Amino acid sequence: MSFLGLGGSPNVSSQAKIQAAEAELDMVTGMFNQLVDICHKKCIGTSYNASDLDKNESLCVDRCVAKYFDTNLKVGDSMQKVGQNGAFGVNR
Amino acid sequence: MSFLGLGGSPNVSSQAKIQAAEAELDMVTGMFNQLVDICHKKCIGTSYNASDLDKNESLCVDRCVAKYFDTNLKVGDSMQKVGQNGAFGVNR
Amino acid sequence: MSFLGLGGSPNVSSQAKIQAAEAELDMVTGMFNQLVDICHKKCIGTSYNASDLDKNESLCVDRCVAKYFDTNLKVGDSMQKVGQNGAFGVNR
Amino acid sequence: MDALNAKEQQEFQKLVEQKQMKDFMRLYSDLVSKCFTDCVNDFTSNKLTSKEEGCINKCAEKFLKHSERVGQRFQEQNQLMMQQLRR
Amino acid sequence: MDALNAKEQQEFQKLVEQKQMKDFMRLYSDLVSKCFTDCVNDFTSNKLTSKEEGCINKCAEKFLKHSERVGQRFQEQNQLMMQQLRR
Amino acid sequence: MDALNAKEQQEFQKLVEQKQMKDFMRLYSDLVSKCFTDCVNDFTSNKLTSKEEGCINKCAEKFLKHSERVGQRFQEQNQLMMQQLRR
Repeated sequence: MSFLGLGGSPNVSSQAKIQAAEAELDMVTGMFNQLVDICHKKCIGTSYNASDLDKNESLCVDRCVAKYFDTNLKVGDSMQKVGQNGAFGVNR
Repeated sequence: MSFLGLGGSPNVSSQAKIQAAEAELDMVTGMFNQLVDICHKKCIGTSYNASDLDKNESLCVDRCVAKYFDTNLKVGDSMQKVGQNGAFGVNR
Repeated sequence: MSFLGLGGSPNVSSQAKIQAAEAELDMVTGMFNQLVDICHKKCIGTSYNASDLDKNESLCVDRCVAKYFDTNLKVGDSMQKVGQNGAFGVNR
Repeated sequence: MDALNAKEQQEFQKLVEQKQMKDFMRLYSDLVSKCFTDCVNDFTSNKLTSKEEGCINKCAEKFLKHSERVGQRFQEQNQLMMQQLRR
Repeated sequence: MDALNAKEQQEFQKLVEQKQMKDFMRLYSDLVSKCFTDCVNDFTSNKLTSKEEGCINKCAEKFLKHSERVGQRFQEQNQLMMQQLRR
Repeated sequence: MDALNAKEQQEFQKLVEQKQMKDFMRLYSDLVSKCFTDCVNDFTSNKLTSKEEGCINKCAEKFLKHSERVGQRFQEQNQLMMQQLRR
């Protein structure tokens, strides 16, 4: 990301590496938070008769996570297909 | 939060104190923003016949805030009960 | 924003200028993201029979963006009217 | 939380000012988004109708008054909570 | 991504701890918001009814258990993905 | 806003690049979330059905085209606003 950092002082390079690690952490955490939210909406009822997940809810959550990962890959494919000829509006 | 900071240089310790103050500010601000949003949904109609809150809306907002604070305490109790045996998924 | 920065060292002043530029960038980017989201909800159906926008959807998107800009101005007027006598709750 | 000394206070104050700026912008854009969602539903033209304009004005004013009222109650509840913690 | 050296690791670790704090606060406030939305709908009084209290408790516990389960599956899927990438 | 000098421009440019990275990741995850919400509703198996796959592909492509169109109109409206402010 930082052109100046390439082959530059070890200090700048460290900063760039830590920023990349931070970006990766943010992405994983963000995906996890989204998953919690979205699978709650898809699988957990809002009547709250019990504080445990019942069997249907548990199964649904497991499948929800698996299907979300697959969806993630599929969307990645689509973005590569469309995205490379510059479809990201404002930032250019 | 910063183990190195404990008893360390005054500089690091200052940073840690300011970070803690910032975290507290963020929490209070975040809670206020959520409250504005959620009590608007619960209490304010979307037909917009008038620009003032009517009597029912005002009363509803007052009770909404009070009940939200109580809910906050109740959720805190539940989290202590469940949370201590490590139920926070990804960050470990 | 930074009182110390006014007439202060060139370093602090640079920081303040960059922060102001960052705030402006964040505002524009935030508005764009909101627009993408809101005009998708208003104009794009969720049945996904095709991967192209049809004529109605395209027209709707164009008008949605124009009307959003007008709404932005109208809300600015209202905020000036109400906002100056201090209606922003928690931060004071 | 440890109390901040004078220098730390000053630094924190700068941070608070930055955040208030961001908060204000966030409030503004939330307001636009909410009133647009609730008031604008006719996309047969690219001009706001007078009915939509009226709705947006009331929506914005009402939201700000709502936000002010929530702020008052919020401070009261906060003080109440602090008093209970001190006992 | 390049591997971090020991000093960078240490700095990154501090960052992670800060983020965990923020994450926890976010989880907490999301939980309050969700359970309030789902459980509290009676604004004829400013006290929670016992029915609302029961609902909030179950909602919070269930959300945490749900979150834990998602975390387990998430880690499994992540490992699976890593294995596939390595092939 | 004061104009930035060359050195400040350079620093700001670095910031912009960082933000673009974050923006891109945000767009990506919003897209996954939206298309998952709209297209995946069958949890009797842990594999996507072919109908769901088709829906996801169209949803993603359409969202990107939508986003591009909004970007074009956004820039036009921005320029229009700037012209009006200058008068």
